[in-house]
Amino acid sequence: MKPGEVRILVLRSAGTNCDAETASAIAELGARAEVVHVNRFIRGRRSLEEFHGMVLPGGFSYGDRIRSGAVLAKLLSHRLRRELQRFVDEGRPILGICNGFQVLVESGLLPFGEVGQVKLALAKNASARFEARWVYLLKCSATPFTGKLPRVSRMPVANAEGRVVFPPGEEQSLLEELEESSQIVLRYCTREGEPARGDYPANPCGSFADIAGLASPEGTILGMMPHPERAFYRYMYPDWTRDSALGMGDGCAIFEGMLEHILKSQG
Amino acid sequence: MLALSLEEMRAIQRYYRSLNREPTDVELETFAQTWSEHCVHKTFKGIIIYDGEEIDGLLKSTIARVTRELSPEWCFSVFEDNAGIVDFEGDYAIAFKVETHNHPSAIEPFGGAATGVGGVIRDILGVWGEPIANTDVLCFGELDYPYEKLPRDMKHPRFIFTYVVAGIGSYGNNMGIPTVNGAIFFDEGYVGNPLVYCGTVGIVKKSRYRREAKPGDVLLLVGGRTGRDGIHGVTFASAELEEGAEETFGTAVQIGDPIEEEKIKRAILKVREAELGSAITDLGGGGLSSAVGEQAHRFGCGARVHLERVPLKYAGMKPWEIWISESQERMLLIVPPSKLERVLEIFEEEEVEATAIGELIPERRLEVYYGDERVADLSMEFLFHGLPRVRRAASWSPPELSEPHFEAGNLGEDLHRLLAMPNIASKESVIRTYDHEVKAMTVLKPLQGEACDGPGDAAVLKPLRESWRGIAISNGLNPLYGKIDPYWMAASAIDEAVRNNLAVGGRRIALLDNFCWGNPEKPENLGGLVRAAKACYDIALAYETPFISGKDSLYNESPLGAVTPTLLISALGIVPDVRRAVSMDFKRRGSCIYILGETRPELGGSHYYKLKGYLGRSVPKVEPSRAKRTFAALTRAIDSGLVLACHDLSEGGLGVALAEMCFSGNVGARVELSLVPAPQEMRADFILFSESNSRFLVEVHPEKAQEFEALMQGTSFARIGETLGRELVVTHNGRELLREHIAELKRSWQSGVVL
Amino acid sequence: MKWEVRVAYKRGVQDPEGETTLEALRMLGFKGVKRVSTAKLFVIEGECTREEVERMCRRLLANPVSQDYEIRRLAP
Amino acid sequence: MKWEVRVAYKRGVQDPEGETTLEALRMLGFKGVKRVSTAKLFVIEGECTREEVERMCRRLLANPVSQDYEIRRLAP
Ligand SMILES: Nc1ncnc2c1ncn2[C@@H]1O[C@H](COP(=O)(O)OP(=O)(O)O)[C@@H](O)[C@H]1O
Ligand SMILES: [Mg+2]
Repeated sequence: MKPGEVRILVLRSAGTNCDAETASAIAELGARAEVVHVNRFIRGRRSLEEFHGMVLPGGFSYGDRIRSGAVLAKLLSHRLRRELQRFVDEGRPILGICNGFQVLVESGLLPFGEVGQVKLALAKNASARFEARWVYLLKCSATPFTGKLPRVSRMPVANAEGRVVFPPGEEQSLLEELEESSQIVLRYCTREGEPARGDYPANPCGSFADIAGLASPEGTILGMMPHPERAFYRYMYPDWTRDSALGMGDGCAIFEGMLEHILKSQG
Repeated sequence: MLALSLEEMRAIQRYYRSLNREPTDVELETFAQTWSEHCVHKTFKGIIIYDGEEIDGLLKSTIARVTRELSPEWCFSVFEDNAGIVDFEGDYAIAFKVETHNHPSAIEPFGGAATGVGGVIRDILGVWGEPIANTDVLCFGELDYPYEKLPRDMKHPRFIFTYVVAGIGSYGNNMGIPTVNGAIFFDEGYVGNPLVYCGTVGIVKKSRYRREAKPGDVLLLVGGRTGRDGIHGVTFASAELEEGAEETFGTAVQIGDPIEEEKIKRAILKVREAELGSAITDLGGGGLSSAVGEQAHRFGCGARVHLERVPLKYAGMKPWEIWISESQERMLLIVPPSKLERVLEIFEEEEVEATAIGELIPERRLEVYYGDERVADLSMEFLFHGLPRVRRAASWSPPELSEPHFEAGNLGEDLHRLLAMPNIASKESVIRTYDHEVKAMTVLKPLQGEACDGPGDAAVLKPLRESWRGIAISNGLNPLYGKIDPYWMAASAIDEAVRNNLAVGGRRIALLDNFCWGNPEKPENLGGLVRAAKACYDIALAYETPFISGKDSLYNESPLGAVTPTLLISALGIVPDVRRAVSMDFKRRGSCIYILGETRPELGGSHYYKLKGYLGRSVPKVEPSRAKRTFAALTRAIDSGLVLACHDLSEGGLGVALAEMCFSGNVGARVELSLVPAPQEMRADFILFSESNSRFLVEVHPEKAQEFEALMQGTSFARIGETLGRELVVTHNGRELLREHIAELKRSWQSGVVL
Repeated sequence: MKWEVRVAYKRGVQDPEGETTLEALRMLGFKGVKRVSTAKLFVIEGECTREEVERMCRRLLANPVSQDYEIRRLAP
Repeated sequence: MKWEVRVAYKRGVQDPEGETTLEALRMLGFKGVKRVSTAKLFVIEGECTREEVERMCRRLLANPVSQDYEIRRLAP
């Protein structure tokens, strides 16, 4: 298979708003990205079968009303359950960015890849605010998405509900379980790569255990609060004027990893 | 309830006498809307007698005249559409519009600000533009204003500030449009009259820009449903506590639904790409009544509308209510009948309601039906040309002011206190609640520097994937100078907007003006307005920066009096290659620091005087010929890659600008004040804090110093110091006046405004 | 003392969250639902009189122009 | 029928909005306030039984990990 034959779905709904730049990041890498409204699938006009991978981009699906990502997630798990479970079970990669991460959590796809089984929450940021800022990320395990990502990378977050919450009372056991299966992929850290330890604003959302990104046990589903498509080129960085190297940014690696994984698994 | 003057009433009376019938309620409301200050800018288009001089149309003879006289070939559409449009690259053009939403924001700050953003975004959609960035400039009373002094039912500046910011963030963030530039200004004059300026920039494809409707074309109302929103909102504010009035009055306040507008945007862009529409406009003030009338007028025809077809939020609305409702998130598309079906499909796909409510007709009449009943039948001619022109007197005399006398104090302490003054202090706590990089186009962000927290002069966007060409967006606002002389306030605002733009590498600058003033029927208010407009003409013409759009909001009065007269100038420049854009943070140690421009003892209205409790009278002036030489030289230096950092000098002057460059770059500096070019002998503290216009600080690599100086020949400039260490040190004739650690300066600056 | 303050948009003022919730419930198959509206609750504990809670509402928690508020005492 | 659903963060899950409101109230001079917590209310009207409302909560209105819900009948 050639890179140009890889077809990635960028799924949108009312209120999705990072679809264009996300699709464009994928297209820059030579794959085919198509932005399709979820209604097309619900009405049976299109099928998830057509795609090798899926990205749930950022935005405010359905206005983030009730809870961020909740409405789209429930719609997916109610109306597209089988199709979606098959997509997952066949190991086709799914990347959820920001609102997409929220959708993955609210649909049960994260952390265990089971549609309908909600095991986590992304709650209001500890600051009670929308937080638009660049963060440092520590890579804690390698998944298909993060193979090429440096140990410490930079990307921006922009969300109001990005605080990862574990079930009260079960925090430690679940954390151990996820760590053991290498599902904790990205953690907020300092510039030097030290864990943020909950400190604001290094951990801008107040996420439990500094979690910024989580994967399914197989590593084929990744949800992350930071926006790789906004760190795709160096000129997108807030301080690029301080050095002259203008090339690819850290976010590029996430999409590259996803495409390479597809190419490899499709033979 | 109808805001018509006696003379206007008489003109209407004559019209109906000639028809030999009584007006209907729908017709009267149509006049009230179409002839309102908001819709026709009576003051700006009327006749003004200013100190014996007769001004026949202030807009035409000042602001629009700049553009007419310059007539740049790169202006695609000016003063005609809902937004000004200038060429960008190839088929692409950029649209820019700034509006105010002051009164609604004073009453319901969250909803008022949110719908302000929503409204100006629709102005861009209304020129077939794709919105790509927002700006917001906000003016509030001081946050520590005593509660006891507030009139009953007036909201505290802190309440308004908090919820206005939330409203702006909410609308922009939800729609996925980055808020990239803005300003916040605090002054007592805004306690009763907060100002909320919302701006949107969009991309237009010239080949897809359609304005060619003709009789037979269908009027398609798209978007949210129509309710009583915004109907006679003014009456409502005083009736809030009436029992059982909720259905009627609760509706004057609007919250806005950005998701609905996002869907409308998608559908409209699809219609644009498929070239299915023949015209488009937004529904703003006056609702359907102004939108339908203005479109028919524009295409030299008439219109027939069936109000019973308009989808309503609830039953029981009267025809005139439907006709003038200002419900948000609605647009009017005009579509040839042959394309209607495909357009309807597109809207259905995006889950947006779209309803054909009438059509354009060849007769120049406005016919409105409700079922079988004809509820209005008006001659377009009279509706658009029957309005008697207003004639107003204006006068202005300089306020009695004097220059203060005081001794300089501890300049280090003064610098710290200046940095913490709310108008100068960091606005980071606000900026971080706005998504400023969604769309991944924001190349120079509002916060810059080593720790990404320095105050940028202008935002730079890279709107096209396939091109390095960019745009720079900046603003200028100097209400304090207006208390001395509105002429120099306007001149300074233009200078500030322009120099902010140039500082990052912008050029070929287009301007927008937004006036917020008190009642223009008071001659002294109008006199100030005339002076400001005259400065707009003089300075913009000299700078060769045409106005492409603007707006005025008059009658900003509250129980505490008139608003501080305020002119916002917004600037849109071109950056030929965004990789050459310049940020304001010092980049390295051992660089040369240059000051460009002349420093004069003009501290009237400065923040240094304000800090000391004075206003003064020596307001900063603008010398266009001198300034233009500086501007041109700076642009050459940026293009030659000689400029490591550049920052404009504004509130707090040299001292504040230096401190900001230092702590943003995490590099100290040492500067000698006697080297600063000044036409006359000045006190050290005045050199340090004067707010003279047209000045910049520039960082240059020592190896490039000679080349830089060669480029600057013929301008006023000087090398005043170098970057080093972690302290800011200022000397005067060798004597040390100030030595402050940059981290502490930053702390003061970051303490001033907390959301 | 413990007070409960309930803040909701006045009738006639848009409640987009209520509308979306209604739509979402119907999409999930709850066809019987006819109307959804939303409100916010604040539970306030401390030494404060009803008058003070009133003032909190007017100064911060609600905007009397667009929102109604209701104060209820939960515990002495 | 008319139901009221109250959704709040579980005990042990931080309620940032409550905390910010507390701070803001104290800044405004209400020194007596000791604690503020927040919740969201949905008022649901239509043909639906308590079981259905329960299902709405589990399916959509509340996140089982971070939030609790309470259902109250307002009108028959
Ligand atoms: N004070 C002003 N200065 C400059 N341009 C103005 C001013 N008032 C109106 N205009 C221009 O006239 C055109 C029509 O304005 P207006 O009717 O206010 O537009 P809108 O429908 O968006 O409110 C626009 O291009 C606007 O920029
Ligand atoms: Mg308009």
